[in-house]
Amino acid sequence: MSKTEGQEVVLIAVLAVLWLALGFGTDTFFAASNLQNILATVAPVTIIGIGMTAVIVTGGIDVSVGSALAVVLVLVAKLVRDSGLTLVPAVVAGLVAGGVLGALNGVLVAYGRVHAIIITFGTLNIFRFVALQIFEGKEVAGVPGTLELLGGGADGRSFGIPHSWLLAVLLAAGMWFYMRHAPTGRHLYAIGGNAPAARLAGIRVNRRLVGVYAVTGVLVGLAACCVIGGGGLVAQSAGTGLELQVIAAVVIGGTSILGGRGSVLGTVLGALLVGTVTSAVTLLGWRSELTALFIGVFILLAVGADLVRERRRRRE
Amino acid sequence: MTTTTDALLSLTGIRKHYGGVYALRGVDFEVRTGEVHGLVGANGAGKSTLIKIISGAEKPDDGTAHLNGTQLAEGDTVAALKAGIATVYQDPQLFGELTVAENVFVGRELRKHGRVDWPQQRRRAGQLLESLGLPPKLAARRIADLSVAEQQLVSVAKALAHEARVLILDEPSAILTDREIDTLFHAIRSLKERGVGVVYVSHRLDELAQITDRVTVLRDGNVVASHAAKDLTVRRIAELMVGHALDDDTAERAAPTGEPALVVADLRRRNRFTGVSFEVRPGEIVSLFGLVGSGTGSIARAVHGVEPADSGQVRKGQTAMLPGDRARQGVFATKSVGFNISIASLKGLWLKRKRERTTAEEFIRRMRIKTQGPSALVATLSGGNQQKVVLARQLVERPEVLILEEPTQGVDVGAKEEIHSLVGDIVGRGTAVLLVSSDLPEVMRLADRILVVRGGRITARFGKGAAQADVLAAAAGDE
Amino acid sequence: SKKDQPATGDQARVKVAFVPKLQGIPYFEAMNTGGQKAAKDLGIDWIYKGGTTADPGAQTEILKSLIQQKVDVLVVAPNDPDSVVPILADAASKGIKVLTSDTDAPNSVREMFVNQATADGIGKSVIDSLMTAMNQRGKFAIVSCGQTAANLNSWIDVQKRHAAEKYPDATLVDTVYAGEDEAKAVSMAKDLMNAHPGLTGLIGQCTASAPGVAKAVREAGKIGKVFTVGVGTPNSMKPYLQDGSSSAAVLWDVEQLGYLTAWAGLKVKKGEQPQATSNVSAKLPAVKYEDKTLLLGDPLKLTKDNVGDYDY
Amino acid sequence: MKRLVTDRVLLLVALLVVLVVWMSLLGANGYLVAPYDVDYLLSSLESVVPLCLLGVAELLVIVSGRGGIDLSVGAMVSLVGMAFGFMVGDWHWPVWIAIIGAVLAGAVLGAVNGFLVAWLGVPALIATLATYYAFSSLALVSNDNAPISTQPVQDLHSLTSTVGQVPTQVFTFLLPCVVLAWLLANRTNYGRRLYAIGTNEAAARFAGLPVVKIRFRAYVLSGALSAVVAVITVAQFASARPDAGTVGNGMALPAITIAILGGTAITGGIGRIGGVVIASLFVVWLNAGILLAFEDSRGSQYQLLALGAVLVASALLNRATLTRRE
Ligand SMILES: Nc1ncnc2c1ncn2[C@@H]1O[C@H](COP(=O)(O)OP(=O)(O)OP(=O)(O)O)[C@@H](O)[C@H]1O
Ligand SMILES: Nc1ncnc2c1ncn2[C@@H]1O[C@H](COP(=O)(O)OP(=O)(O)OP(=O)(O)O)[C@@H](O)[C@H]1O
Ligand SMILES: [Mg+2]
Ligand SMILES: [Mg+2]
Repeated sequence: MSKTEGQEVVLIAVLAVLWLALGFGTDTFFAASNLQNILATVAPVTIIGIGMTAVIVTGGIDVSVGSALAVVLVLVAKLVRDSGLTLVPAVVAGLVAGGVLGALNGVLVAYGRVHAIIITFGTLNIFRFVALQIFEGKEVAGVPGTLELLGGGADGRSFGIPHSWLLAVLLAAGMWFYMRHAPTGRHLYAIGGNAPAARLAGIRVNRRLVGVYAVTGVLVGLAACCVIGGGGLVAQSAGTGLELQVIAAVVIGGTSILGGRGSVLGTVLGALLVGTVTSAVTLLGWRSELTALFIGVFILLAVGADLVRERRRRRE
Repeated sequence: MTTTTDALLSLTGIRKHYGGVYALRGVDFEVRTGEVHGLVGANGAGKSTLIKIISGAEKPDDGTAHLNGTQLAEGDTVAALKAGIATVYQDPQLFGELTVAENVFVGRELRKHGRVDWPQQRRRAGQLLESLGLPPKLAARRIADLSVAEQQLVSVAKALAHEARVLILDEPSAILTDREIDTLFHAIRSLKERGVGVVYVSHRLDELAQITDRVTVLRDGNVVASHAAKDLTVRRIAELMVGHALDDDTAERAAPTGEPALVVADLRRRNRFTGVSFEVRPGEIVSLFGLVGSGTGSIARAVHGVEPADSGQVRKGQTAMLPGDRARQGVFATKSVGFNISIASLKGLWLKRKRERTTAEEFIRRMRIKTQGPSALVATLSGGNQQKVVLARQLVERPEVLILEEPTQGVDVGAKEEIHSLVGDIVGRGTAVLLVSSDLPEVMRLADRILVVRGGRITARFGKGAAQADVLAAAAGDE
Repeated sequence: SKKDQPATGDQARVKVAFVPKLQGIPYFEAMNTGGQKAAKDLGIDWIYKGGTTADPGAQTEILKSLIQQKVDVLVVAPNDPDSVVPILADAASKGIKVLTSDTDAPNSVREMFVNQATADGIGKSVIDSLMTAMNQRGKFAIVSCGQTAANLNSWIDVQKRHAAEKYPDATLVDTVYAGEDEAKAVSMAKDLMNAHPGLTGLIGQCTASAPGVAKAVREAGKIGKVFTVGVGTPNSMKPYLQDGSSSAAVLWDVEQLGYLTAWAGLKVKKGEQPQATSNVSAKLPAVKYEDKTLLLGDPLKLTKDNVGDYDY
Repeated sequence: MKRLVTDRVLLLVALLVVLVVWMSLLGANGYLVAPYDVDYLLSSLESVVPLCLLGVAELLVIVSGRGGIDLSVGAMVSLVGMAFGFMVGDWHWPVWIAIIGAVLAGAVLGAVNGFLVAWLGVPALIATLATYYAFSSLALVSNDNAPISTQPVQDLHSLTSTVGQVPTQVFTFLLPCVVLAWLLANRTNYGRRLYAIGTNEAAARFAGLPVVKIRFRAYVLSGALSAVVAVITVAQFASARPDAGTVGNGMALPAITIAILGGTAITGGIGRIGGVVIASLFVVWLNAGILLAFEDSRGSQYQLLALGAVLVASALLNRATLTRRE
């Protein structure tokens, strides 16, 4: 029930200003194809960010999502290309594979009671190894368009909006409702606030932890299906550095990295902001190397806004 | 041990050790229906450990626990809660970012259609707060914005929120003022009438006669006595706790002289305190006394400089402060006793390890700290001994001004005596002491002057020899 | 399992080790295939050992392990030409013959560079192919990969110069870097098309961005309006060449490059100097040698007609 | 025996001995493609130097508490490396002045992190994520994506020649830095205070410690150590590359891994320099051994598995021993 929904308002304002400026500053920002590209590009990060938000709210973190994504990508790509799996079984396979990896993280974090950053640093390496084993030394080329419905092409859109992003928003709404109104969803905040006290209060801490990491894994699986989308190429380096992008989106969205506070809606907006900035740099013809600089600046601005709000609360 | 028929909760032969430390050495303990059972003992006697075993937060090495004749699962807090055992731990187990209402119902939320029933929770929490003397509107506030005392009462409300058959209170009164304690006792009595068994842990021995039916005394992990409360005097209990007879004379000190070592002029902080002015001379103990939330703690912290003030002046000599919350603000738990004692008085570039060791040894001896030595980890010490370590840290430098916030909170009578006499020594050597305490007898005994704080203002000033009742009335306001 | 120890009678078998920029991309795997074929034909041992990331540090550690293994010939495709200079000098000082292949390290002690095609050849070929598709006019952009990749940057220089000289009606509007990441290349290519509505040409500078820009054109539904040419491997480009989202891919016969690399390794070990034109094998009848550089031949232009002839 | 599992440094030393003996035996009996001998181990020290120095940098900031971590070390290596490249390669400064300049530049970058984390109170993970993005971007922009490897930069390689079989930088950079860091952590009052603020910040504040300044300095030190690594990296590769510290997985993740493997508690206040040194030796020698175990490219893949497994296993082992002691 705590009122943390301040960041969303700030983000909406920032996005509105940015979009208006870009709309006036360029001829093409509001072209459907541009907005579609932004949404399709941010969808995987948003989808994973939904899970990451829950993980961070419990006081944890998952830096293995990039490697887990690589595992699911190569697995699903090979199944689709070599075993001719159709859409639904392929997606199910992706979700299950992602879920298994996530659950492994969850079990290690919950029952090992070691800080999540250590465990997931470990599994980051292990999952990458697993992915490389499945790649068998070759990238997966010529993946057919089985998952087109989730991809960035025309088949991947309804009413002009990419399915992958629609899916992300739907899932985010579901997760928001769960974390806001379901008792076990509230428990995630309690665990992030004070895990030993949560145990004493009778909250099934381990179950919840395994749950959030497993859900994050499932979402990684879904994101992988969106990345494969219309097919093409899955390279061995897939997913490298993804964890930082996801964490950046979550943090810009106002979730406290210390746990106990945060919201999924902020994450959706945070990812959108990152996507907008990335796209804007190209639209404006600026050097693409500067994108990272702007993302860094926005992270600081977002956290700065949060700090200022929190200070004001404290003073009241 | 024979289990009497009306025993609600009974423990037999409970043993527990932590490494080489034996916390409990075969304890038998029982609580009857509708009984308030006082559990007392010196620091480290094993009270909290016993309670954690009942609540399932710890697993015993040996022994069994029965509730109404059925054996309780070991080390399972969920099972204990389900069986009707509600526990208020020594440190409040709350969630700072959640509201009071959510904290009260956490883990056992009120539901409607599978969702949290927010209005119902808010209403019920409000009622519970009211029964403990807190304003119901607090239910919507975030825990982090509450004072420690308010938080303590919220923990009690949390324990009362569900139909409990056994209620365990581990030192609930340590940071409460008498007025709040009265409200708390009122709540306990009404539970008692409903047949709930209550375990009540306290170092304030004078409370025991008011509220308990029976008192069990623990010493070094053993039960040394268990009697009806009416058969025991405060003095007798104290003697049982420490194992020897007590003498209670207070040393008279010379009147303070000289220029003030601490001058506070018109100190103000929005919403906390305003117009605070006083001075403390070398060799003088001035006490700030007030009910919970009155602002005494905030004033002390602002004087020390660890919390901000909006305006006003503080002129002081070298100052040290004993913080009020030992676990959070006092000890460096994973570090050694020597580290803890020396950390505030490091000088120059290089660490002087030999000096650190000898200093630590000197204070361990002088303050009779029970520990294996300077290199023992502070976390392995009992609460009272940890408190002495933190106090020692403030004394290494021989500060001109010493601020003490709740110096004997959660400390047993023996250690309390020792700390009081230490404070006497310090003042005798010319240190100016500002004492913030909610323990009125302590204030009456130590202070040369008492400044009563109400609503963030100093509303009355008393000299030595004032009547306890007058001070209390001033703090509570005339009603 | 016990590793094969060189039997005493087998002393003569020459060990040639090749260190790619990174393992697991079809380009270098195809070189490995060619190298293995050559090893069989020439009676040498061929070792292929690469890191999991295209990182000069990881490459150095692998080179070190091969020096420790006392291979006879060390061939490297350096991630950073200058960074391998010291370790190659170290190898040479231990009596190991040193070559570069695919990417040169001109400042190093390498005795020979096996060049797939000159930067000039690749750069011009890419531009010429694109300009044919674009009818010699219009706006185009480059989606490159690593910002610091020396060979890609040298191709970009040639492309800029060549386009300016030979195609005055065409303008290069932007160069962006997508890393070795196909998805990012797709997204950036779409951004470029949005930013420049009149854009009619895209270059995918490496094997990750070549299929990437083609996919972007396909997904944007601009086949026939925006033309792409890239440096891509046959299998990854095949679907795009077939539906026209890619007009052509410029590459070279990578397997033959591997073959030639192994052959060159043996030559250097034997202390022989290749002739100005050598007959290496049936498929490589006339390999030119000049200025310590062995040249595979002209770039190979992959189109929908010949892409089926290659399998990597 | 009990100390072996509870004392991280002892455990690592034991593991290191087992590793070296086992690998040497494998090598001597022909199970490896090349002997795992002293020469090889000594030449591998080249990889220990940057890893260990950055591990120490991470230790300092992690120990400082409040979720301390520095994701930007790799980006600082890139950016300071470029600055160093300019000083030596373009502006022709004398090497010693340039080294001092580079370390100062690193300290300034570290101070940016320190300002954000210690003064403004931005959580370290976020602050350094932001500066990681910013610094790596600036490094690329600084010279138009191109490395600097003019003759003076190439000449720097002499800084990293060998003494006997040992890389010079072990003596000229690693040992002095590690000894200084050890003295700082264990023999100075600053070290004591650093551990104190990491253990319990509120208590430190009540004890009158200048918490902000102490934490700020930890980040400055991290920047300075990254600068030392930048200098070594430029010299070792005879080239200042704008992505030196961020290419592939970058240098930050391995450095954090080493710090944690060395027994640094992510919650702050606990960590030993010795642990980091041994952990970096262990990881580098393990990786070097794995490379010799495979003739083909699989070695690099198994390195990932080994690192991940060692990290998870050691964390769980630590946990298990702590639980038993409680
Ligand atoms: N987690 C622990 N690890 C090691 N020793 C412990 C631990 N918890 C308690 N002890 C030791 O067990 C003994 C009993 O401690 P306990 O907390 O039960 O005492 P207590 O009677 O509640 O004291 P206090 O009045 O100070 O709260 C003490 O000697 C204490 O140091
Ligand atoms: N107007 C207010 N707004 C918000 N919080 C308040 C306000 N007034 C008091 N508080 C809270 O109540 C507490 C007041 O405690 P203070 O130190 O002033 O008195 P105290 O009785 O000594 O309390 P403590 O037991 O914390 O020492 C503060 O911790 C603060 O969080
Ligand atoms: Mg206790
Ligand atoms: Mg108080």
